[in-house]
Amino acid sequence: MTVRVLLFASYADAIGASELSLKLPAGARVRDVLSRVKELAAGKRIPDHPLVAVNERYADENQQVTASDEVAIIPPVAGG
Amino acid sequence: MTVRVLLFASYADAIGASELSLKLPAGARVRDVLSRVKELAAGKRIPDHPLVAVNERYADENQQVTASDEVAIIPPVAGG
Amino acid sequence: MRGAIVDRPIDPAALLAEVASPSNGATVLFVGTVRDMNDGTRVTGLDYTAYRAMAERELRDILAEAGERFATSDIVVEHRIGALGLGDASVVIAVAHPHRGEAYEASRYVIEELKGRLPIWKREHYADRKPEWVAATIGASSP
Amino acid sequence: MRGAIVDRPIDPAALLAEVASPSNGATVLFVGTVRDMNDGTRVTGLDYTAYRAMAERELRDILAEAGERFATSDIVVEHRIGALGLGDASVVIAVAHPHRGEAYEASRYVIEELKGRLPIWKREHYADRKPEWVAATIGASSP
Repeated sequence: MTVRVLLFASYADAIGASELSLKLPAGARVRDVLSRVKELAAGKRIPDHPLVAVNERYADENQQVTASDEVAIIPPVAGG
Repeated sequence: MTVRVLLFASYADAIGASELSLKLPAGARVRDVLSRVKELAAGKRIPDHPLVAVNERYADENQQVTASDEVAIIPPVAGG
Repeated sequence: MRGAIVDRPIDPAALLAEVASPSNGATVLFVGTVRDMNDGTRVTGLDYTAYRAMAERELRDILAEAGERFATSDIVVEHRIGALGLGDASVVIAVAHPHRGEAYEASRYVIEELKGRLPIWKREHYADRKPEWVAATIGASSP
Repeated sequence: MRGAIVDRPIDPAALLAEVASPSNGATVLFVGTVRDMNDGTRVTGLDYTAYRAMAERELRDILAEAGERFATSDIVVEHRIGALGLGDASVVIAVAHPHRGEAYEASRYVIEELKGRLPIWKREHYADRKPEWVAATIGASSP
Protein backbone atom coordinates (compact mmCIF):
# COMPACT_ATOMS: atom_id res chain seq x y z
CA MET A 1 0.00 0.00 0.00
CA THR A 2 1.02 3.62 -0.40
CA VAL A 3 0.78 5.89 2.64
CA ARG A 4 0.85 9.66 2.55
CA VAL A 5 3.27 11.22 5.04
CA LEU A 6 3.32 14.93 5.91
CA LEU A 7 6.38 16.77 7.20
CA PHE A 8 6.42 20.23 8.75
CA ALA A 9 8.72 23.06 9.76
CA SER A 10 12.23 21.88 10.74
CA TYR A 11 11.47 18.28 9.65
CA ALA A 12 10.33 19.42 6.21
CA ASP A 13 13.52 21.48 5.91
CA ALA A 14 15.66 18.53 7.06
CA ILE A 15 14.14 16.04 4.59
CA GLY A 16 13.71 18.62 1.84
CA ALA A 17 10.04 17.73 1.29
CA SER A 18 6.73 18.51 2.97
CA GLU A 19 4.99 15.38 1.72
CA LEU A 20 6.12 11.83 0.95
CA SER A 21 4.36 8.81 -0.56
CA LEU A 22 5.82 5.69 1.03
CA LYS A 23 5.21 2.11 -0.10
CA LEU A 24 4.61 -0.09 2.95
CA PRO A 25 3.37 -3.65 3.48
CA ALA A 26 -0.25 -4.11 4.57
CA GLY A 27 -0.50 -4.11 8.37
CA ALA A 28 2.35 -1.63 8.78
CA ARG A 29 2.40 0.45 11.96
CA VAL A 30 3.48 3.99 12.74
CA ARG A 31 6.93 2.73 13.77
CA ASP A 32 7.37 1.19 10.30
CA VAL A 33 6.56 4.53 8.70
CA LEU A 34 9.17 6.20 10.91
CA SER A 35 11.79 3.58 10.03
CA ARG A 36 11.23 4.21 6.34
CA VAL A 37 11.52 7.98 6.78
CA LYS A 38 14.76 7.57 8.71
CA GLU A 39 16.22 5.49 5.86
CA LEU A 40 15.94 8.51 3.56
CA ALA A 41 18.91 10.75 2.87
CA ALA A 42 18.90 13.23 5.80
CA GLY A 43 16.42 10.98 7.63
CA LYS A 44 18.89 10.88 10.52
CA ARG A 45 17.96 14.49 11.26
CA ILE A 46 14.54 13.33 12.46
CA PRO A 47 14.63 12.16 16.10
CA ASP A 48 14.08 8.46 16.86
CA HIS A 49 10.68 9.01 18.47
CA PRO A 50 9.02 12.13 17.13
CA LEU A 51 5.38 13.02 17.75
CA VAL A 52 3.15 11.47 15.12
CA ALA A 53 -0.45 12.08 14.11
CA VAL A 54 -2.65 9.77 12.09
CA ASN A 55 -5.62 11.45 10.44
CA GLU A 56 -5.09 14.62 12.48
CA ARG A 57 -4.93 12.89 15.87
CA TYR A 58 -1.83 12.20 17.96
CA ALA A 59 -1.03 8.49 17.68
CA ASP A 60 1.43 6.08 19.26
CA GLU A 61 4.01 4.08 17.32
CA ASN A 62 2.03 0.90 17.68
CA GLN A 63 -0.97 2.18 15.73
CA GLN A 64 -1.68 0.43 12.42
CA VAL A 65 -1.93 2.53 9.30
CA THR A 66 -3.96 1.90 6.16
CA ALA A 67 -3.64 3.18 2.62
CA SER A 68 -6.14 5.94 3.14
CA ASP A 69 -4.46 7.30 6.28
CA GLU A 70 -2.64 10.60 6.47
CA VAL A 71 0.41 10.26 8.71
CA ALA A 72 2.08 13.45 9.98
CA ILE A 73 5.45 13.71 11.69
CA ILE A 74 5.19 16.56 14.15
CA PRO A 75 8.18 18.65 15.31
CA PRO A 76 8.06 20.05 18.86
CA VAL A 77 5.12 22.44 18.74
CA ALA A 78 5.62 26.15 19.39
CA GLY A 79 2.26 27.84 18.95
CA GLY A 80 0.81 30.57 21.11
CA MET B 1 -12.78 71.21 67.63
CA THR B 2 -15.03 70.55 64.65
CA VAL B 3 -14.42 67.40 62.61
CA ARG B 4 -15.78 66.74 59.14
CA VAL B 5 -17.41 63.32 58.76
CA LEU B 6 -18.37 61.80 55.38
CA LEU B 7 -21.11 59.21 54.94
CA PHE B 8 -21.73 57.11 51.83
CA ALA B 9 -24.26 54.83 50.17
CA SER B 10 -26.47 52.96 52.67
CA TYR B 11 -25.02 54.90 55.63
CA ALA B 12 -25.78 58.26 54.02
CA ASP B 13 -29.32 57.04 53.34
CA ALA B 14 -29.70 55.80 56.93
CA ILE B 15 -28.53 59.07 58.52
CA GLY B 16 -30.11 61.25 55.84
CA ALA B 17 -26.90 63.19 55.21
CA SER B 18 -23.67 62.65 53.30
CA GLU B 19 -21.60 64.98 55.44
CA LEU B 20 -21.65 65.99 59.14
CA SER B 21 -19.70 68.56 61.16
CA LEU B 22 -19.27 67.20 64.68
CA LYS B 23 -17.95 69.14 67.68
CA LEU B 24 -15.51 66.96 69.61
CA PRO B 25 -13.04 67.57 72.44
CA ALA B 26 -9.36 67.89 71.50
CA GLY B 27 -7.67 64.47 71.58
CA ALA B 28 -10.78 62.64 70.39
CA ARG B 29 -10.29 59.33 68.66
CA VAL B 30 -12.11 57.53 65.82
CA ARG B 31 -14.22 55.65 68.37
CA ASP B 32 -15.44 58.98 69.81
CA VAL B 33 -16.51 60.09 66.33
CA LEU B 34 -18.44 56.83 65.92
CA SER B 35 -20.14 57.25 69.32
CA ARG B 36 -21.31 60.72 68.35
CA VAL B 37 -22.68 59.48 65.02
CA LYS B 38 -24.54 56.66 66.76
CA GLU B 39 -26.20 59.18 69.10
CA LEU B 40 -27.87 60.83 66.10
CA ALA B 41 -31.45 60.04 65.16
CA ALA B 42 -31.13 56.87 63.00
CA GLY B 43 -27.52 56.45 64.19
CA LYS B 44 -28.47 52.95 65.36
CA ARG B 45 -28.65 51.92 61.72
CA ILE B 46 -24.85 52.23 61.50
CA PRO B 47 -23.10 49.06 62.78
CA ASP B 48 -21.07 49.27 66.00
CA HIS B 49 -17.72 48.84 64.27
CA PRO B 50 -17.89 50.03 60.67
CA LEU B 51 -14.85 50.55 58.47
CA VAL B 52 -13.45 54.05 58.92
CA ALA B 53 -10.98 56.09 56.90
CA VAL B 54 -9.12 59.16 58.11
CA ASN B 55 -7.79 61.37 55.34
CA GLU B 56 -8.51 58.73 52.70
CA ARG B 57 -6.73 55.87 54.51
CA TYR B 58 -8.32 53.03 56.44
CA ALA B 59 -7.86 53.72 60.16
CA ASP B 60 -8.53 51.86 63.40
CA GLU B 61 -10.80 53.16 66.16
CA ASN B 62 -7.90 54.11 68.34
CA GLN B 63 -6.52 56.68 65.90
CA GLN B 64 -6.61 60.30 67.11
CA VAL B 65 -8.34 62.86 64.93
CA THR B 66 -7.62 66.55 64.60
CA ALA B 67 -9.71 69.49 63.39
CA SER B 68 -8.31 69.32 59.86
CA ASP B 69 -8.97 65.60 59.41
CA GLU B 70 -11.59 64.16 57.09
CA VAL B 71 -13.22 61.10 58.68
CA ALA B 72 -15.22 58.76 56.45
CA ILE B 73 -17.51 55.97 57.60
CA ILE B 74 -17.31 53.26 54.98
CA PRO B 75 -20.11 50.76 54.28
CA PRO B 76 -19.11 47.27 53.08
CA VAL B 77 -17.46 47.94 49.74
CA ALA B 78 -18.91 46.48 46.54
CA GLY B 79 -16.78 47.70 43.65
CA GLY B 80 -15.65 45.69 40.66
CA MET C 1 0.75 52.43 35.45
CA ARG C 2 -2.50 54.33 35.62
CA GLY C 3 -5.67 53.89 37.67
CA ALA C 4 -8.74 56.06 37.35
CA ILE C 5 -12.33 56.32 38.53
CA VAL C 6 -14.31 57.49 35.48
CA ASP C 7 -17.90 58.53 34.85
CA ARG C 8 -18.04 57.63 31.15
CA PRO C 9 -18.00 54.31 29.25
CA ILE C 10 -14.69 52.38 29.37
CA ASP C 11 -13.02 51.47 26.07
CA PRO C 12 -11.23 48.11 26.56
CA ALA C 13 -9.34 48.46 23.25
CA ALA C 14 -7.84 51.76 24.42
CA LEU C 15 -6.56 50.11 27.60
CA LEU C 16 -5.07 47.24 25.58
CA ALA C 17 -3.26 49.77 23.39
CA GLU C 18 -2.03 51.65 26.44
CA VAL C 19 -0.12 48.64 27.86
CA ALA C 20 1.16 47.34 24.51
CA SER C 21 4.93 47.12 24.02
CA PRO C 22 7.17 44.87 21.87
CA SER C 23 8.97 43.74 25.03
CA ASN C 24 5.74 42.14 26.31
CA GLY C 25 4.66 38.73 25.08
CA ALA C 26 1.38 38.46 26.99
CA THR C 27 -1.49 40.79 27.76
CA VAL C 28 -4.39 39.86 30.05
CA LEU C 29 -7.50 42.03 29.99
CA PHE C 30 -10.21 41.66 32.62
CA VAL C 31 -13.62 43.19 31.96
CA GLY C 32 -16.25 43.21 34.72
CA THR C 33 -19.76 43.78 33.38
CA VAL C 34 -23.23 44.30 34.80
CA ARG C 35 -25.09 40.97 35.04
CA ASP C 36 -28.79 40.50 34.59
CA MET C 37 -29.04 38.31 37.71
CA ASN C 38 -27.71 38.51 41.27
CA ASP C 39 -28.57 35.80 43.79
CA GLY C 40 -31.51 34.70 41.68
CA THR C 41 -33.06 38.17 41.33
CA ARG C 42 -33.43 39.89 37.97
CA VAL C 43 -31.37 43.07 37.85
CA THR C 44 -32.17 45.86 35.38
CA GLY C 45 -29.24 48.20 36.07
CA LEU C 46 -26.80 49.53 38.67
CA ASP C 47 -25.70 52.84 40.16
CA TYR C 48 -22.08 52.91 41.30
CA THR C 49 -20.99 55.60 43.75
CA ALA C 50 -17.51 56.14 45.20
CA TYR C 51 -15.53 58.02 47.79
CA ARG C 52 -13.66 59.13 44.76
CA ALA C 53 -10.47 60.68 46.10
CA MET C 54 -9.86 57.72 48.41
CA ALA C 55 -10.76 55.18 45.71
CA GLU C 56 -8.20 56.73 43.37
CA ARG C 57 -5.56 56.78 46.09
CA GLU C 58 -6.26 53.17 47.08
CA LEU C 59 -6.17 52.12 43.43
CA ARG C 60 -2.74 53.74 43.01
CA ASP C 61 -1.53 51.74 46.03
CA ILE C 62 -2.85 48.48 44.56
CA LEU C 63 -1.14 49.18 41.22
CA ALA C 64 2.16 49.95 42.95
CA GLU C 65 1.90 46.69 44.92
CA ALA C 66 1.11 44.67 41.78
CA GLY C 67 3.88 46.38 39.83
CA GLU C 68 6.46 45.54 42.47
CA ARG C 69 5.21 42.01 43.11
CA PHE C 70 5.01 41.01 39.43
CA ALA C 71 7.75 43.25 37.99
CA THR C 72 5.82 45.23 35.41
CA SER C 73 4.76 48.84 35.04
CA ASP C 74 2.32 48.01 32.23
CA ILE C 75 -0.91 47.97 34.24
CA VAL C 76 -3.90 50.21 33.55
CA VAL C 77 -7.24 50.15 35.40
CA GLU C 78 -10.45 52.11 34.99
CA HIS C 79 -13.47 51.74 37.28
CA ARG C 80 -16.65 53.39 36.10
CA ILE C 81 -19.18 55.05 38.42
CA GLY C 82 -22.68 56.43 37.78
CA ALA C 83 -25.62 54.69 36.14
CA LEU C 84 -24.76 51.48 34.24
CA GLY C 85 -27.00 49.26 32.14
CA LEU C 86 -26.88 45.48 31.63
CA GLY C 87 -23.67 44.41 29.91
CA ASP C 88 -21.90 47.72 30.57
CA ALA C 89 -18.29 47.43 31.74
CA SER C 90 -17.87 48.58 35.35
CA VAL C 91 -14.16 47.79 35.60
CA VAL C 92 -11.42 47.02 33.06
CA ILE C 93 -7.90 45.90 34.00
CA ALA C 94 -5.15 45.61 31.37
CA VAL C 95 -1.83 43.99 32.30
CA ALA C 96 1.05 43.31 29.92
CA HIS C 97 4.19 41.37 30.82
CA PRO C 98 7.02 39.58 29.03
CA HIS C 99 5.57 36.27 30.35
CA ARG C 100 1.99 35.04 30.62
CA GLY C 101 2.08 33.56 34.13
CA GLU C 102 2.84 36.91 35.69
CA ALA C 103 0.31 38.71 33.46
CA TYR C 104 -2.51 36.43 34.71
CA GLU C 105 -1.39 36.64 38.33
CA ALA C 106 -1.05 40.42 38.33
CA SER C 107 -4.51 40.79 36.76
CA ARG C 108 -6.03 38.54 39.41
CA TYR C 109 -4.21 40.38 42.20
CA VAL C 110 -5.56 43.72 41.03
CA ILE C 111 -9.21 42.60 40.73
CA GLU C 112 -9.23 40.85 44.11
CA GLU C 113 -7.61 43.75 45.96
CA LEU C 114 -9.78 46.29 44.17
CA LYS C 115 -12.96 44.46 45.17
CA GLY C 116 -11.82 44.24 48.76
CA ARG C 117 -10.44 47.73 49.23
CA LEU C 118 -11.87 50.41 46.91
CA PRO C 119 -14.53 52.51 48.64
CA ILE C 120 -17.12 51.98 45.91
CA TRP C 121 -20.74 50.93 46.38
CA LYS C 122 -23.47 49.80 44.07
CA ARG C 123 -27.22 50.08 44.18
CA GLU C 124 -29.07 47.49 42.13
CA HIS C 125 -32.26 48.24 40.26
CA TYR C 126 -34.80 45.42 39.93
CA ALA C 127 -37.70 44.64 37.66
CA ASP C 128 -40.10 44.08 40.56
CA ARG C 129 -39.03 46.08 43.64
CA LYS C 130 -37.19 49.14 44.91
CA PRO C 131 -33.44 49.61 44.39
CA GLU C 132 -31.12 48.30 47.10
CA TRP C 133 -27.50 48.85 48.09
CA VAL C 134 -25.56 45.66 47.54
CA ALA C 135 -23.49 44.33 50.42
CA ALA C 136 -19.98 43.13 49.71
CA THR C 137 -20.01 39.80 47.95
CA ILE C 138 -16.34 38.90 47.89
CA GLY C 139 -16.01 35.25 46.97
CA ALA C 140 -17.57 32.65 44.75
CA SER C 141 -20.92 34.35 44.17
CA SER C 142 -19.40 37.60 42.91
CA PRO C 143 -18.49 38.15 39.23
CA MET D 1 -17.51 28.44 21.12
CA ARG D 2 -15.35 29.03 18.10
CA GLY D 3 -11.71 28.34 17.35
CA ALA D 4 -9.95 29.29 14.14
CA ILE D 5 -6.52 29.39 12.56
CA VAL D 6 -6.41 32.65 10.58
CA ASP D 7 -3.94 34.28 8.21
CA ARG D 8 -4.93 37.89 8.85
CA PRO D 9 -4.58 40.25 11.83
CA ILE D 10 -6.70 39.35 14.89
CA ASP D 11 -9.09 41.99 16.26
CA PRO D 12 -9.27 41.54 20.06
CA ALA D 13 -12.30 43.88 20.33
CA ALA D 14 -14.26 41.68 17.92
CA LEU D 15 -13.55 38.60 20.08
CA LEU D 16 -14.62 40.50 23.22
CA ALA D 17 -17.89 41.41 21.51
CA GLU D 18 -18.40 37.82 20.38
CA VAL D 19 -18.45 36.42 23.94
CA ALA D 20 -20.41 39.31 25.50
CA SER D 21 -23.74 38.51 27.17
CA PRO D 22 -25.71 40.13 30.02
CA SER D 23 -25.61 36.81 31.89
CA ASN D 24 -21.81 37.03 32.14
CA GLY D 25 -20.18 39.20 34.81
CA ALA D 26 -16.56 38.61 33.86
CA THR D 27 -14.60 38.46 30.63
CA VAL D 28 -10.92 37.53 30.44
CA LEU D 29 -9.04 38.25 27.23
CA PHE D 30 -5.56 36.84 26.62
CA VAL D 31 -3.44 38.33 23.86
CA GLY D 32 -0.13 36.70 22.93
CA THR D 33 2.16 39.04 20.99
CA VAL D 34 5.50 38.82 19.21
CA ARG D 35 8.32 39.89 21.55
CA ASP D 36 11.47 41.69 20.51
CA MET D 37 13.66 39.31 22.55
CA ASN D 38 13.87 35.54 23.05
CA ASP D 39 16.51 34.02 25.31
CA GLY D 40 18.57 37.19 25.09
CA THR D 41 18.55 37.36 21.29
CA ARG D 42 16.96 40.26 19.41
CA VAL D 43 14.07 39.07 17.29
CA THR D 44 12.82 41.08 14.31
CA GLY D 45 9.78 39.00 13.34
CA LEU D 46 8.23 35.53 13.15
CA ASP D 47 6.73 33.15 10.61
CA TYR D 48 4.07 30.85 12.00
CA THR D 49 3.17 27.71 10.09
CA ALA D 50 0.57 25.08 10.98
CA TYR D 51 -0.75 21.66 10.16
CA ARG D 52 -3.90 23.62 9.73
CA ALA D 53 -6.66 21.00 9.62
CA MET D 54 -5.26 19.21 12.67
CA ALA D 55 -4.67 22.47 14.54
CA GLU D 56 -8.30 23.47 14.03
CA ARG D 57 -9.51 20.05 15.13
CA GLU D 58 -7.27 20.04 18.21
CA LEU D 59 -8.41 23.58 19.05
CA ARG D 60 -12.05 22.46 18.89
CA ASP D 61 -11.23 19.64 21.32
CA ILE D 62 -9.55 22.07 23.74
CA LEU D 63 -12.55 24.41 23.62
CA ALA D 64 -14.96 21.55 24.27
CA GLU D 65 -12.84 20.43 27.25
CA ALA D 66 -12.69 23.97 28.68
CA GLY D 67 -16.40 24.49 28.10
CA GLU D 68 -17.27 21.34 29.99
CA ARG D 69 -14.75 21.83 32.77
CA PHE D 70 -15.67 25.47 33.44
CA ALA D 71 -19.35 25.42 32.40
CA THR D 72 -19.39 28.07 29.72
CA SER D 73 -19.86 28.11 25.97
CA ASP D 74 -18.61 31.69 25.67
CA ILE D 75 -15.06 30.96 24.51
CA VAL D 76 -13.55 32.20 21.26
CA VAL D 77 -9.96 31.66 20.09
CA GLU D 78 -8.05 32.77 17.01
CA HIS D 79 -4.44 31.79 16.28
CA ARG D 80 -2.75 33.65 13.47
CA ILE D 81 -0.26 32.09 11.06
CA GLY D 82 1.99 33.62 8.41
CA ALA D 83 4.48 36.48 8.78
CA LEU D 84 4.10 38.53 11.99
CA GLY D 85 5.96 41.64 13.06
CA LEU D 86 6.97 42.77 16.55
CA GLY D 87 3.94 43.44 18.73
CA ASP D 88 1.53 41.63 16.41
CA ALA D 89 -1.00 39.35 18.13
CA SER D 90 -0.34 35.66 17.39
CA VAL D 91 -3.15 34.31 19.57
CA VAL D 92 -6.21 35.84 21.23
CA ILE D 93 -8.47 33.98 23.67
CA ALA D 94 -11.74 35.50 24.92
CA VAL D 95 -13.65 33.79 27.74
CA ALA D 96 -16.80 35.13 29.39
CA HIS D 97 -18.46 33.59 32.44
CA PRO D 98 -20.95 34.60 35.13
CA HIS D 99 -18.04 34.53 37.65
CA ARG D 100 -14.47 35.75 37.39
CA GLY D 101 -12.66 32.76 38.93
CA GLU D 102 -13.86 30.42 36.21
CA ALA D 103 -13.18 33.00 33.48
CA TYR D 104 -9.51 33.26 34.53
CA GLU D 105 -9.12 29.51 34.92
CA ALA D 106 -10.72 28.67 31.58
CA SER D 107 -8.51 31.24 29.83
CA ARG D 108 -5.42 29.76 31.43
CA TYR D 109 -6.51 26.23 30.55
CA VAL D 110 -6.96 27.13 26.89
CA ILE D 111 -3.58 28.88 26.49
CA GLU D 112 -1.63 26.10 28.24
CA GLU D 113 -3.31 23.30 26.27
CA LEU D 114 -3.03 25.21 23.01
CA LYS D 115 0.71 25.75 23.50
CA GLY D 116 1.21 22.09 24.30
CA ARG D 117 -0.99 20.54 21.65
CA LEU D 118 -1.60 22.64 18.53
CA PRO D 119 0.62 21.57 15.62
CA ILE D 120 1.94 25.08 14.99
CA TRP D 121 5.57 26.08 14.58
CA LYS D 122 7.41 29.36 14.44
CA ARG D 123 10.56 30.50 12.75
CA GLU D 124 12.23 33.50 14.30
CA HIS D 125 13.98 36.19 12.29
CA TYR D 126 16.97 37.89 13.87
CA ALA D 127 18.87 41.11 13.34
CA ASP D 128 22.24 39.39 13.05
CA ARG D 129 21.82 35.81 11.79
CA LYS D 130 19.69 33.42 9.73
CA PRO D 131 16.11 32.53 10.73
CA GLU D 132 15.63 29.48 12.97
CA TRP D 133 12.75 27.22 13.91
CA VAL D 134 11.97 27.67 17.58
CA ALA D 135 11.81 24.54 19.74
CA ALA D 136 8.93 24.21 22.18
CA THR D 137 9.43 26.46 25.17
CA ILE D 138 6.56 25.42 27.41
CA GLY D 139 7.21 26.79 30.85
CA ALA D 140 8.53 29.83 32.59
CA SER D 141 10.61 31.19 29.72
CA SER D 142 7.72 31.26 27.24
CA PRO D 143 5.32 34.21 26.92
